[in-house]
Amino acid sequence: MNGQYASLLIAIPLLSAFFVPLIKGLGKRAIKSYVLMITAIQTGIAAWVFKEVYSTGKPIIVIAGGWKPPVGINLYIGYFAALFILIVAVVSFLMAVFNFKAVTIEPIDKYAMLFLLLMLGATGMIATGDIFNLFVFMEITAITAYALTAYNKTGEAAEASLKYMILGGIGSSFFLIGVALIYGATGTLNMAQIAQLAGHINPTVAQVGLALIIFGLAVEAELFPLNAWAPDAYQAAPHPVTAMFSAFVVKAGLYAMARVLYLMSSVGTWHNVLKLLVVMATLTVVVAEFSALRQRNVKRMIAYSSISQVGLIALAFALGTQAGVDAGVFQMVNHAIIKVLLFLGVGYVAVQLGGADIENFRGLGRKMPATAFGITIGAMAAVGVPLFNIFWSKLRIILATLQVGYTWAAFLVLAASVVEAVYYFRLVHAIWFEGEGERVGESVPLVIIMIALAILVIAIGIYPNYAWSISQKAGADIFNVAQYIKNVPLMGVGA
Amino acid sequence: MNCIACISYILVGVMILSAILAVEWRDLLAATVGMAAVSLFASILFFMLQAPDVAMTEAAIGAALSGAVFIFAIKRTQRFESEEEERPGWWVRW
Amino acid sequence: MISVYYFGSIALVLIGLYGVLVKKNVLKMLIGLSIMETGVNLLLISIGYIYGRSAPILSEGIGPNQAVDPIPQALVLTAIVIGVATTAMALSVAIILYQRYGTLNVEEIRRLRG
Amino acid sequence: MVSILKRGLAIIILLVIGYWLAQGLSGVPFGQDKMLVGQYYLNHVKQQTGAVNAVTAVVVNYRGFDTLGEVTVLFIASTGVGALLWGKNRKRTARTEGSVVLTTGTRLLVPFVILFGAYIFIHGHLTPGGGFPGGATIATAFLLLYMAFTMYEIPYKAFEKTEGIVGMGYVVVGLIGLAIGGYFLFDWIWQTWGWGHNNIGRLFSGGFIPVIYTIIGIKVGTELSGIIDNMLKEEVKE
Repeated sequence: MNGQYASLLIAIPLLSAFFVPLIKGLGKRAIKSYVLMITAIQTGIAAWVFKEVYSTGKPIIVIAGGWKPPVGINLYIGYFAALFILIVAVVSFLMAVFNFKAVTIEPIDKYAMLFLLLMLGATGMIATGDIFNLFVFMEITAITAYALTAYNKTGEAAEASLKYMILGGIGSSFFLIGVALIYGATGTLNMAQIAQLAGHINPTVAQVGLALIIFGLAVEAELFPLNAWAPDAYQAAPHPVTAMFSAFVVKAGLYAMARVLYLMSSVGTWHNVLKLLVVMATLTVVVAEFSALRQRNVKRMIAYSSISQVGLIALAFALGTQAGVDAGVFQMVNHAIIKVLLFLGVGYVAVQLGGADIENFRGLGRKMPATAFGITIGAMAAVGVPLFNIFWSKLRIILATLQVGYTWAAFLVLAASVVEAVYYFRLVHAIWFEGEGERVGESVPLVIIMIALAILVIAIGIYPNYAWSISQKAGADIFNVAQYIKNVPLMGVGA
Repeated sequence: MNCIACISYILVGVMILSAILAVEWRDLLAATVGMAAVSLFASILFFMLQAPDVAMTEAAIGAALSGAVFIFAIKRTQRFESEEEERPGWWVRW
Repeated sequence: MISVYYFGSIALVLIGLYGVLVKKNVLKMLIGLSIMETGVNLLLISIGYIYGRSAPILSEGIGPNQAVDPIPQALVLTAIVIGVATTAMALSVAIILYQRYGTLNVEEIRRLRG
Repeated sequence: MVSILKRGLAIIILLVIGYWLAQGLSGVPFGQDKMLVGQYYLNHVKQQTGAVNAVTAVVVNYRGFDTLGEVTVLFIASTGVGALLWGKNRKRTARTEGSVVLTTGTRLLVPFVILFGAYIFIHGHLTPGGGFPGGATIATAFLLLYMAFTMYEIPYKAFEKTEGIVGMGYVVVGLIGLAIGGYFLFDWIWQTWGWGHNNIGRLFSGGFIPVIYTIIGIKVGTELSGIIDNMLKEEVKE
């Protein structure tokens, strides 16, 4: 098949989201099944793209409208994008299963549309090869996320959504100013061409533009001064949406940040921006872990833990070395798996027992043993116990940090991990050794999903080489800008 | 300095003034009108910068519709910022 | 010496940012955001402007070398629509907030803590 | 006092940001020719797309992917507003009928306003304007109706369906391009079929630009009027 058919990754979710108003009379179950079907199709296409990219070793360049870049817009589906599009699709599929249990608030048809478009936005952000197109997809993701955060229509949900919106609005304005500066300096919007020209432009303009773009993306990527929205939104959003936020929305922001950062790596003032990012990322880790320590609501606690691990990924990307980027990608994959597992488990408990407060988790081992098992595996993995997957990626990130010479950052991250261990083991203790309870029925499909994810966690933990080799390829895709420029068939306008 | 430049200076000045007023006015309805005025002046500036498409879009969407949507939201909430939260700023007092 | 258009757009961005950071009324913050977006749009268009050239509509008498840059104009068209979409979403959230809390003051709307 | 301090601090921070931005902007001189890709567009727009208005060609044809995303953003906004302000039994609560001038004027003007909107979006490839202002103009017509008559409601169910169908139409046009020309959003009317090549500057030219702009115009019009409708209706307790 022709590589251009990869544009179906964008077309199918759009088409099906636009189709939802026509079938809204069929009832809730029908709409949820429809979403499940579409996400399954998306997973199929994503799997095909993944296989194609990894077997041929060549990226798929989708050229929209037949205009060669930089005249037209292109999608660049390389190793990284293929991997993450697959993760986005699979997570959406799993959460579409979870939708049957977790979402009961009307209007379901609108929820279905927003759900599909959130998937679309993240896919587009990861795949695009044009900096303004990145902005458009970022806005698609962000506006869907605002709507889904407020979807429960409680006061808390609206409050969280408003916080997110205000930060996101400032961020997107700054991003656009950055794009304007870079456009003014280079005369192009295509990422590959910007990378080509980056060495020749005025370093002040490049520095200001890059800093503005990073600032704008930091809202999506939940870095320290701009992540005030994140715990609130995670807590207030519907449970499947929370898992999606943690598994791929934030990843899309991080990836976009890393991509733009490394595109500009030939700019003279690049290292100043890197230093700033290292400080921001380390602060994110530390602040989030200490905030997590005093949470009573388990969903919020895991949200903070998610933010801290995202900070870890950002730290890895900000090192500016090949080893750091590879480790960051590995951590992204592992983090996506365990956060889906954790948020699925916690969300399911919240649905069954009415709330995610820590009280509901006492005696969970007796009430819902399978879910409790899943949460326990996720918690152990998140802490970084050896033989679970996060252990390897955390180790590699810390080693990469030490290599570059940021000893203080490595030390702070390790200290934060100790804090993380404290609250996760408190949770595990509450689950298995406190309280009493009757058996509550557990849904079979969700238990199967949780067990499968737990097996995946342990499998990567025991045998990390395969996942690590994939991550290395994906990391090289981000880090090796010269290869990126070579892969995009620029038609030689101007330069 | 020819006359076109004078016009642009005046327009930018008035635009900034209405932006300040839109942010400072306590009556939200008036502030919305100020915001729409900013959009309108910006749209004239777009026209002077040889962007007629953008000027039309800004006038139709930025000034008219987004102002209307703001007014509907004000109608469903409250019109004034509440008393204790706002004291006159140090550079604009009235 | 900075151009008057650049000055105006930076001023709009800063005034809008001031509104968002300092004001406590939700609608006022949204007005600030909206002004900021207008400022950004003006900045983009002024970057695309070229002295002495006319609008990029290539009808009689206007050749390819007599028109201003069309790309920023296309970008701004997109940005304006995105701006109004964000504003509409934000306002409906503000309406829900008012229904649940009875106020629009962000200092009083603080149930989520931690 | 505290508030004044806070304001002062904010203003100082803002001035720092402003200075920083100005420094960045000083490297991007105003009014100079900085075009690279833009010049390519201007040189080739007539032969390659058949549109006279270069902005329209860039929006719909060269960077059509952005526009697809933009239409999606508006769709999300309308969906999101609908989802957030959802209620089982919602009615309009306006009580004051419009004045005689407003009602008479509205009755007279609405068809013409809609016609004008349609004119704007159909002629997008020739004159300034296009789908977005055209659609907004159409929405203004419905806004007028809402303001003039307290009982007026748009047929929102039909509008929702139209929105969906028209949006699908856009994607389908793109997919036809994928099937015929091998690229998503390929301009098959102009480049494969070659319609209107000797018609540049008149209405029947521009490839699929008029088609797409009609789609966008209808979509924007219905979506914006849907947003207005949702904002104006409130939950009524019987």
